[in-house]
Amino acid sequence: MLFSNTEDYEEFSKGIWRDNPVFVQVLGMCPMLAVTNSAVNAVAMGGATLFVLVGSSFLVSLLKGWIPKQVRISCFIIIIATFVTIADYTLLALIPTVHKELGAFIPLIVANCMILGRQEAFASKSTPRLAVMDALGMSSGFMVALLALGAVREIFGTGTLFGIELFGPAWEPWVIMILPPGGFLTLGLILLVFNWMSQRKAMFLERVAEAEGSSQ
Amino acid sequence: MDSLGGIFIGSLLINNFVLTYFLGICPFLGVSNNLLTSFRLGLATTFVMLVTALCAWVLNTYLLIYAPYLQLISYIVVIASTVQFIEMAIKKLSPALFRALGIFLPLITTNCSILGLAIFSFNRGYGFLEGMVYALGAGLGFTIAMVLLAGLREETELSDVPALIQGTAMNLIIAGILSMAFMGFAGLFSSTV
Amino acid sequence: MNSKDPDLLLQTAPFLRQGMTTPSAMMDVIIALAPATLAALWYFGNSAVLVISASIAGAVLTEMAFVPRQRRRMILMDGSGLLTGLLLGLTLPPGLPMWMAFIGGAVAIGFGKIIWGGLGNNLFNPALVGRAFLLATFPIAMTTWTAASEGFWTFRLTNFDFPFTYTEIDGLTAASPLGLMKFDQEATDVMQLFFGNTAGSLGETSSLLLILGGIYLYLRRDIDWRVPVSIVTTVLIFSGILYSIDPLIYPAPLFSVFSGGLMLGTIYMATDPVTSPTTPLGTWIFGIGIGLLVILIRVFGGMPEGVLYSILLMNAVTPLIDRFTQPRIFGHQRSKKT
Amino acid sequence: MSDIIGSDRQQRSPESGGEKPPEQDEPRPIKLVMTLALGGLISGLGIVGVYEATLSTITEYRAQELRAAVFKVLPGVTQMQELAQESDQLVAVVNEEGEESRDNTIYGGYDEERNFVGYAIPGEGPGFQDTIKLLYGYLPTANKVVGMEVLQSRETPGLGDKIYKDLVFVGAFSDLPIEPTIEVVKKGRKVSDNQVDAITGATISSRAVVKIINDTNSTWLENLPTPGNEPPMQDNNSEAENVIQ
Amino acid sequence: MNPFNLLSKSFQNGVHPQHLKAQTQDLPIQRVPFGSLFVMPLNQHIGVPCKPVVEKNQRLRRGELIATAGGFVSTALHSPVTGRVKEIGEFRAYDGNFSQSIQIEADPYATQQTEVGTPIDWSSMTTDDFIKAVQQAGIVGMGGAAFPAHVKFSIPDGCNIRYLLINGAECEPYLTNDHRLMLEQPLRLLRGAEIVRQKLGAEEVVIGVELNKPDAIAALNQHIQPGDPVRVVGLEAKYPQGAEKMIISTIFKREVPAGQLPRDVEVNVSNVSTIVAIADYFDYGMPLIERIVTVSGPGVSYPANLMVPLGTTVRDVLQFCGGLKDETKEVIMGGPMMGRPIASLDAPVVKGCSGILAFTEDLVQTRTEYPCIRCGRCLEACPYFLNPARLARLSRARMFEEMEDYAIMDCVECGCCSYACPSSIPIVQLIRTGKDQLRNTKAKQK
Repeated sequence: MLFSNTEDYEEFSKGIWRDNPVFVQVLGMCPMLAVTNSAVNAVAMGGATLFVLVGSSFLVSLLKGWIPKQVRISCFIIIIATFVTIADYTLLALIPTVHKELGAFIPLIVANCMILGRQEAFASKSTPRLAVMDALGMSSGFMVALLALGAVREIFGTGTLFGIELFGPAWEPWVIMILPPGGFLTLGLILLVFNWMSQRKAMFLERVAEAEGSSQ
Repeated sequence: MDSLGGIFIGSLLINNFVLTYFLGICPFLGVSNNLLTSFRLGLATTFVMLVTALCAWVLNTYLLIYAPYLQLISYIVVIASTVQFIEMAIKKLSPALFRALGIFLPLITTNCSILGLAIFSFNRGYGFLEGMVYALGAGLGFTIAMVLLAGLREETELSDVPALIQGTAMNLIIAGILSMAFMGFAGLFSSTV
Repeated sequence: MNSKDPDLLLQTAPFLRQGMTTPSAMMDVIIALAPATLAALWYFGNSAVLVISASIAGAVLTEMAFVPRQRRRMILMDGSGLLTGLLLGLTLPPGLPMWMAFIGGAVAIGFGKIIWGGLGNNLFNPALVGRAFLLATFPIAMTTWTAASEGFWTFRLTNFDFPFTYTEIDGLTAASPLGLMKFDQEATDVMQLFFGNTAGSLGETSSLLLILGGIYLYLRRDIDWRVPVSIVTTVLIFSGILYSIDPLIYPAPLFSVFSGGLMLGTIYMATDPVTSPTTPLGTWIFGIGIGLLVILIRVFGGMPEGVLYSILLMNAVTPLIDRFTQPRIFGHQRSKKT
Repeated sequence: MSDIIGSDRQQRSPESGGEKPPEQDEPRPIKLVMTLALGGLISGLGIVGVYEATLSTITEYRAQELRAAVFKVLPGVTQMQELAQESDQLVAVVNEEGEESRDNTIYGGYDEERNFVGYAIPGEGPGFQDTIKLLYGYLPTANKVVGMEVLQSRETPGLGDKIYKDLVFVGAFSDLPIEPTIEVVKKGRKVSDNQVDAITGATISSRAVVKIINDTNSTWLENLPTPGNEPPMQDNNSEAENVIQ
Repeated sequence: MNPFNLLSKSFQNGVHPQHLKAQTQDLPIQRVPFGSLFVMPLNQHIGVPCKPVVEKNQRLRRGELIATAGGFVSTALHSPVTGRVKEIGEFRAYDGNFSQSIQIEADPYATQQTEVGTPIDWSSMTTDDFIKAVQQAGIVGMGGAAFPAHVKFSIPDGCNIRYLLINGAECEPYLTNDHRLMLEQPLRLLRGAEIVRQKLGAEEVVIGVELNKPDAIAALNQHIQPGDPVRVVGLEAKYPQGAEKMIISTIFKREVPAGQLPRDVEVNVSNVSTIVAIADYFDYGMPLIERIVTVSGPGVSYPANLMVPLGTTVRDVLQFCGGLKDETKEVIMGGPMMGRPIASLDAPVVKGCSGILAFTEDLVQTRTEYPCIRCGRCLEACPYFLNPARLARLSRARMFEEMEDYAIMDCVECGCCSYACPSSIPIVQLIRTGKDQLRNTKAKQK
């Protein structure tokens, strides 16, 4: 079993919905928007981010006693940059076509404020086990967001999903979806839907609480 | 190779860093609620971009041809220390300017448009002058996008934007419309009329 | 004398009001557009009806769907949704599939108006947001022009496309005057542009009728004369300068003014009070900015037409213009800038 | 994001920016510098390790990609080598492993008998949205362009990207005399051999491609040796291991 | 002089409401019969309320002092009738609020003849004495604001008055009281002007009259002798031409700097009725106990220009005019642009009441309010070049601090913006809210 106790599960699951890095914390928007013109790219970017985040979180939480406070940000950045470089070369060697699509946005993972934010806010203050759980949760949440955006953009923008044609050859692609404005607009709409769902959930919980209160 | 004017217009308008490359989105969404702040942050970013372009050129010429694998790490270290140095220098030289800009400088470190600039500039094989022009265009383009969004956002504060969409969702959609408008610049001065 | 006092109300001053109201202004614009709309029917036949109705339907239905029930009646009555749909319809090419026009109308109202909080709060012209969206989404369909004067009952099969069908456009395509100018340096006769027997979007072919509508709006005090005057003057001067440099490459000033969507955009979209500056000085800056951008994009840019983007860009600048052109307040030395 | 930065700053500023300039007076500056240096060293080692491990794959992939492109634009070619202009002469260049191609190079294509066939010339220039990079094959004997491949572009999907997706347009470059220059004409108005039909709706992109080829021709053609005097195929250059059709 | 000044006798911006003066402009001033009960609020003027000097049941002569000034920015009050103090206490004033008032019961057997007193020798008075005399006469600015006149006349050292500007613009629609006054008593006006001119040491008297009153201009010009330091200037009929700073801007092409007074540009502005009241006081010893009121509006059966003793209830005045029509929905005091609605017909006519207007439904119905479409008409209307649309939006968003940046305090609530607004937005009310809020926060800070 992956989660041996509830604490692990808690740290993991919070990143997916409640503290979702994209929908709730609005972090890591640059790769979020830049590489999501297809679902494959989104998955690749999500995977690379997961690798970097988990790796650096683990290392940071291991070394947290050794890093002087004054230079911790620099240390974090060096650690992250190392992992990013590793991810960059690995992707280039293993799946060059995807690397070509993602281009300069792999190195830019360094500047993804979500990663630095997790080191500062969580990994540098907790045990390696929890840090990895948190990193896994956050990057899964990031992946979910990337995939949602990438899938919507790819389906409308090219009529395919993971390269599989969905609507037949006569589908008129919505070109804007794979252009920059489409990224902004789609993410805006997804956030809108997310807000709406959160609101509905809150209202539902309220009503449940109310019903419980009145029944007693 | 593009002309200098083409590079400038390209990075300023056609391939605006924020609106078509999605670089610097975090400050673009986070700090753009005030016009003056956005303007200052934009100018500070432009300045850091110019300095970074200079440093990146030095690195490209003297270090990276021998050790290309150090590209990312050297860039990021250079950017972080540049920002730190600039912060200290401003603090010493002009306390007033420091008060005005101080809080933005650390923000710039995590602004991916700076790193993006260095990497893009390298990928395009720009030399010194081209790199500087590219940085200037990118920085001013970032400033333009910031200031436009800030102006629009300040205006929306007075409107009855539906509660569901307020905040990031709204800003993203405004950015999307801005980005659509900037599509009008595509091909500017590059067409063979 | 009455035996008893009337129940007195306590409304506050002022008690007199100028005659015009917002819905009447919207109606005026629709009336002013009527001749151009009829001309679209005349030149493009049933396609005009189909495309314009689809875009109006998209706009009005979206408005209905997202507005709270209690405000629905009032919002429908103000006519702004209808106007947005009509304006958008007039900027579309006649052969556009109806479903695209419908989506355009929906986007125009959705992204152009509702998310901003409804009429008066939007910062971009809704019709133009819709058109920009369509242009970026369906670039081919949106730039495929068919010739005018095909007769009312000439059906354009592409009108009846649905998302999953695709009709090859048969031999009807024709280049718009601006496209001819940009890519082949073939100027179209100005008189032809003026009366409108050219290929192009539904409502932008006849400058004459658009100007007539504009004069009507001016007389009704519905539009600010500064906007069209400053745009047209800037376009004339700027393209005049270019033309005098090299008349073979650059379009003639009158051609620039009467071709494409300039008249439609200038008179009916740039003057949209909601999205243009409120201060007189700001209005001049706004108009000059649009004029410069139009020529910049048309002549030096990648697209034959730039009116749409020029107005959208200046819409984006409008809050800044407004802010920095606040009039000097009476009795103050300078404008009290914040 | 801002709250992270804010908290970071709050904690950092009292100690007054201790992280970068080591010469500044700090409580224990030596330790800080040591930590950073150690961190840098470890990360450097990690990076170099990965770099070394992946280098050969990456280089090979790049070379293969280049070869594929060259063979595509020069039909009938099975071997290639890099050529560069050095002191008014075109000479073959040998690259070390991992070294990038230099700017000023073109590629010579040779058939199986190591006879010279034609040049593959890279060119770049502004397109509709961004710089277009392409490679085209040129036969000096026939003075023709015989193939064109777009290597990199960000043209509008659905319109501008037809410069590499539209087979008719790409095919127009498979047998194209370049005398005096290549011209773009409206679709269906082609009257002479050196003209190319523009893509409907993407006139600017079509023109950009042709302009890049014309411009590149004007810089290269006069510097090329007379036909027959091309540099011979070097032995130690990488040969085509597998012919790509 | 700039030739263009002759052509455009007006300030910038402003609005052109219908004049609506035809109903009353040709009706001579009539005297209202005395009613039985008079209410004299102690705060008929801006400033400190005055202090009563009479007791309950005390018998009063018409014109007798009943309250003295409560401070410098305050003025005296005189009994409008011969009668008896019925009550001193809180009475509901016209706006519905309670205010300290003296209620006077008229003596039904008195003739109520004004006893012409001895002329006061003003020429030998010092300026200070003159100012005190004006204060004792209870004279306030009668254009509507009711600002004590003597305060305006007291010029601090270093200030110098070159022009006495007499405001006969009467830009509010419906109102014709000043018009009739100038037409019927031009000599009284010129007499008062001469007194004030001399006492203030002004070089010239300028009488500004809107061009829609040509007969008044002619009547005045007829009595001005060549060589008199008086001239009459015709002004474009435009609202708010009669606002102090606007009429100065129109005639002298000078802007009174924000936060300063007309005297800072060497001008004193007084309403025609004020000037006539001063003439009456110094020539006949008659304090301010009555004023001319225009009764008009679609709800009034017989519109009229009336000479009304102060304190007369609106009910009595309206009764004289044939009562209200059934359709009447609202009665306001003052002009239609800046007047205040009255809550009850028992409200008395006060010193600042230039008109009583009865409105029927079509004028007072709540209009459907549409969203602001930023058409900019309010900007074109605002004579102070403010941005009313922005102020209204800020007020709606409750961003009162920001309203100060847009110079909200310069707004005089003339109502041009609301008049011009096609979306029927109550801009003036929103601005008032903002001002109140700002004043409250300031008061709290202190």
